[in-house]
Amino acid sequence: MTRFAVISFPGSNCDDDCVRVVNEVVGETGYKVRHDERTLDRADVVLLPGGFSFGDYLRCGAIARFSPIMDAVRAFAAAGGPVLGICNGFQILTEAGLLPGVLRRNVGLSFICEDTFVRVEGRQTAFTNGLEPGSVLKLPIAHNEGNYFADDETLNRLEGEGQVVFRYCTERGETGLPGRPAAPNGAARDIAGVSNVRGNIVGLMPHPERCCEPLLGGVHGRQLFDAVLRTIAGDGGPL
Amino acid sequence: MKGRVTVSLRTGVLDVEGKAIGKALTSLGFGGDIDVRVGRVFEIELPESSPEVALSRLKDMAVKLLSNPIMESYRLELVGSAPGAALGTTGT
Amino acid sequence: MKGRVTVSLRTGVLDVEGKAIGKALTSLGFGGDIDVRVGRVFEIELPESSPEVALSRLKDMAVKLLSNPIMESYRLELVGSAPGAALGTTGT
Amino acid sequence: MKTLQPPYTSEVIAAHGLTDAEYARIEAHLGRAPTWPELGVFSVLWSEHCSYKSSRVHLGRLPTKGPQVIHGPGENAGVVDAGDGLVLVFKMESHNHPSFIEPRQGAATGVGGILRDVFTMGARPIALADALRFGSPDAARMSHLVKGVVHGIGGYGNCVGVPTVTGDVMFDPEYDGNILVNAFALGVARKDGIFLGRAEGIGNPVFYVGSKTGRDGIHGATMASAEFGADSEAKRPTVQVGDPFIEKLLIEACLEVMSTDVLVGIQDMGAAGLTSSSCEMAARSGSGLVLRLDQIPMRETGMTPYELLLSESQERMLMVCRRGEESRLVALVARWGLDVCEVGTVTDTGRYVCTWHGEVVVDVPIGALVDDAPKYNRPMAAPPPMPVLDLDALPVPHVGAAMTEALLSLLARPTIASKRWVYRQYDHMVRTGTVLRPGQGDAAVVRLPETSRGVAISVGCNGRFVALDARRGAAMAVAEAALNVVCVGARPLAVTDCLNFASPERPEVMYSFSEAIDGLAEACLAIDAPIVSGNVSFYNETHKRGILPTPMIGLIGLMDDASRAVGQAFKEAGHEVFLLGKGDFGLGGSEYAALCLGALQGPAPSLDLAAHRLLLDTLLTLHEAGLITSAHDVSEGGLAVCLAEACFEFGVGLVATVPTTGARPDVLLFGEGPSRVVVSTQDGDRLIETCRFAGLACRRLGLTGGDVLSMRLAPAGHSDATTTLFDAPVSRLRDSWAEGFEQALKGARDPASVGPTTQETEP
Ligand SMILES: Nc1ncnc2c1ncn2[C@@H]1O[C@H](COP(=O)(O)OP(=O)(O)O)[C@@H](O)[C@H]1O
Ligand SMILES: [Mg+2]
Repeated sequence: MTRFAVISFPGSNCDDDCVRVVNEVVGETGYKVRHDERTLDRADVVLLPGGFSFGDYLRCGAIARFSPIMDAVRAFAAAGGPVLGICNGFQILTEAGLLPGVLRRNVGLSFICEDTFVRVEGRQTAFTNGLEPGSVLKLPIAHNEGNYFADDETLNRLEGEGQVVFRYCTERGETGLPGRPAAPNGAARDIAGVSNVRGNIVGLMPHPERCCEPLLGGVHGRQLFDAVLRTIAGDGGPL
Repeated sequence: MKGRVTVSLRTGVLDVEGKAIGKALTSLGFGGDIDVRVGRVFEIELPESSPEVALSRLKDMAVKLLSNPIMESYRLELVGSAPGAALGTTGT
Repeated sequence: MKGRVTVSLRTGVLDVEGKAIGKALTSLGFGGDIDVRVGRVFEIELPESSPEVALSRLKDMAVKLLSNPIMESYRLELVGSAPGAALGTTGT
Repeated sequence: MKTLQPPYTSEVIAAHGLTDAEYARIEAHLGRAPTWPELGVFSVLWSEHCSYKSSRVHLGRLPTKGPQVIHGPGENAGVVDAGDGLVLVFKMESHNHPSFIEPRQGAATGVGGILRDVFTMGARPIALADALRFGSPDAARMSHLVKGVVHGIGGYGNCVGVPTVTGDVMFDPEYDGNILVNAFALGVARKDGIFLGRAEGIGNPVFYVGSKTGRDGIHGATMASAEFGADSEAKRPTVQVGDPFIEKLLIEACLEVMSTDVLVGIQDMGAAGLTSSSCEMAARSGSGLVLRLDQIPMRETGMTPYELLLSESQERMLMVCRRGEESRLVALVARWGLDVCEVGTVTDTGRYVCTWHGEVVVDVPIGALVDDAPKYNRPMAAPPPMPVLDLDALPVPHVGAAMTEALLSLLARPTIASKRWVYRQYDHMVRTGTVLRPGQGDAAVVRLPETSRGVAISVGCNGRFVALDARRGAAMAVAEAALNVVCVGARPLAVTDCLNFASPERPEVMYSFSEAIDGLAEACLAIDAPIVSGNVSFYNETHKRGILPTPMIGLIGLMDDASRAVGQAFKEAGHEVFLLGKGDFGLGGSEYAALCLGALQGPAPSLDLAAHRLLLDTLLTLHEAGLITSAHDVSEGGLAVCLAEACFEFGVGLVATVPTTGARPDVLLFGEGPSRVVVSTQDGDRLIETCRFAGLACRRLGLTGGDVLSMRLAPAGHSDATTTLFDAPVSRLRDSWAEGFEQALKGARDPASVGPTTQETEP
């Protein structure tokens, strides 16, 4: 059984969802690891879930990055372990410097909860291993700060290195339609998710765990979980 | 010229953000029980005019839009010139 | 003593909120095309010490927690004493 | 607030919301004048909000019993059996006045409060809903209020991580001076894991858990019971601020503590804060309490006993711990980084005693505070009859283009338009249990955790019908909520209410309140769904102008298989569409009349509860047989709007033919009334058969398909020519509906451009 450690900050509110999906839908072992612990308890995969880690009244994730468990996450990632930050988890990874850029407030200045379409981009990462480049996934978002930002130099480098993992797009996979940005939150170059250079750390704003069952209106999120299982099994991928 | 409006919570109003930041600073080793109050600053380009006119314009903005009198008070300053009592006023 | 950290967006970074407020001011009749930049101020109670020590403490807080250099810069002041260059520093 | 000594002036007494007679009763109870903190304690516990002094004589007529009921009204929230050893805990509450003063914090703390009512019973909150009533969008401050309220609800629920899965928003100028913000929360617990607000076990320690106490909302409870007037400005500094992050910690900490055996009882500090929570706990157990006020964690310096007792600081709980388990409790709570400290002891004196650094500052019999609170049978008088709509004075839009225009205007009305702008700001998917999201079905459906079953939720009430006929209108609110729940395929289980009315001191208001109670009772009995929790909010008026009486309903239902939940939209081409039921309908109280006349005129349509029950039962039978592919009840905007809404989600059109009944086309299309549903099916014959067998009226309207919605009158007499009432691309209708809400907030819609002026445009 592949062990998924789900990091639980006091204000995480998608930690239970991630654990449940891993255990009941994906059929592997999911368990919570509290923010104040120091070891990951034999994790194969680390998930940083959505929520409001420490209330996030300051920048999202700014306080969470100092949690004791983050040292263990850092070490795990440095050893090549697959780490996925979802929504708040993505914000924490950028604040922690494990991923480039930062997530700013949505351009419309309001929270957005809705389905979006994202296109699989870039190189294969631990969580997109085996996914068809250019394929379109329907994944829901729910955030107030998902507006990906980095300076142009960084953005160019990310694109050059294939570190842009997901881009918001239309249902048919289009981006950059004139006058109609695909990103609902103003994200630079429609970026919905990025990875580190090595490809074992991925962060994205949409919530794959919310769409792994037909009952909840979609199953595309399941693909990220299946991808990392392939990665763990040594079936291609960046590890 | 430039004006600055600083809006902060009135004393007594719970500052959830300040409280969270104070706690975080403590856990980062900056000492125990750190009192933090958080406010917002608006830096606004104003048309050239006398300080009095500029300040009254700024005050108008603070009252009508930038602050919520139920919970917040504001402080006005003209930037560039030395800030302080002479060119600033406060209100609720 | 008290310190003040003002965090604002770096020049060149689009200030969406400032834009929205500028628009709102325009619609309230304050004139067209008003440039507004929004920042946050943290007023922090500090243990008594020399201004140098206090400022370096404040800087530490600003760098570690209160600002994110990718998009923000900060300004430090000690309150009560006359603010300004002598006792304040800025950074990113 | 200064500490005053008796004797108190009439102004001081009045400022506490007490009449001179009530004050005299206090002195009689005590045998002396109350101390200053005692006066504060009486003022909040005897306020309308806490004591239900004007409503108690009527509330007893509500049906509250049933085999499914585990705890009815009287506890923090109602508890009903959901089978499989699970119970559902739910309640609705108002935060109208605070939201009018500070919309964002007012609405946010409303959500916080209703969540605490639910998890204080040991239940994990799984869903929120919000029922909102606003004035005309272009009334003063209104768009600010709408934005603030929605922002506040979203900001709180999103952070706490409880999905806001449905709601209801209506606009009417009668709410201009007094908006309604009613929040509903639903939680789930194990049947043996329910906790009650009891202070039992002499000598057991009382603990305070959560945020520190500040001067927030002092007099909030009395404020909520006082009407607005010129001095409401002066009441402003009492705004409470919510901290959803702390609430999230409280939920986790409390549920963790409740999974052990250290607790005897637990209660949140809601309105009237520490005072009401502690007194209610002791009153329910017939015990007494000693509280050491100086031990309370304080946020500010110089706080007085009076302030500590009356503060409405948010995110605080009171726990009675089993003696000997103190250190376990403290350790469990401290792990979540929350303040926890012992502040008192349970006694057997029947008295409420508070000390301040060893000195007794409050010593009153708890019975006097709670059970002997004033109870009034206030005078009632039927209001003068409402004006009756004169159809002849209302120009009929010509069929065709003008009728399309009328429909477009109606679809753009913020009451009818898409509420996406609202629910997009709410995380409605967190907890991975939302099966039918806002906008998808007539009711929301969430998965009952750890089962494959579903819970359906519907909230609402059309205050116009209540204003026209309180009894009928209130019954219609229950009937519609039940129908919504049945439309998605669930069986109604139980009801919560939030009764929003104007001043009970006006006889016509009290009369409508009493009538509404009877209407609720009749309807709940007819559908076998008892009322298990609720809330009364009086004094919803400004300068003597009352709101539309609005007994808001929150109804939950259960379904065996959540994956069979049915939405409101036509799924694909080729399904047959039927209108089920033949409820009464007309333009009285309709949105169309509001659009054209801007004034409320009657009569309200009549409601036949037996016929309604038949509709519900038959619809459930059809669901069980798998015959329904979509179901949407006919409500605001009438049949035309109902059909249009069913076309939107999947962009599937319909050509509908309605019989020529002689009714005016505008009545036919836009008339409103209960007990009608539009369904689609893949097996029309079996549907007809089932309805015929049940004795339910069932009329075939047409076949789904195409990208146009069109309604025609069936040929009259011998002619075979149909008359087209209107004919419009679904996309055009949808644009108007999709943008209406935001347009209304922006004020971009020119009021002069809507309404029956379209008459002139017809050739
Ligand atoms: N305040 C709200 N919060 C969340 N969802 C809402 C709110 N108001 C309306 N909705 C959603 O919008 C949809 C349409 O609402 P409404 O116009 O009242 O529907 P109907 O026409 O079925 O009565 C519903 O699914 C409802 O859940
Ligand atoms: Mg409805």
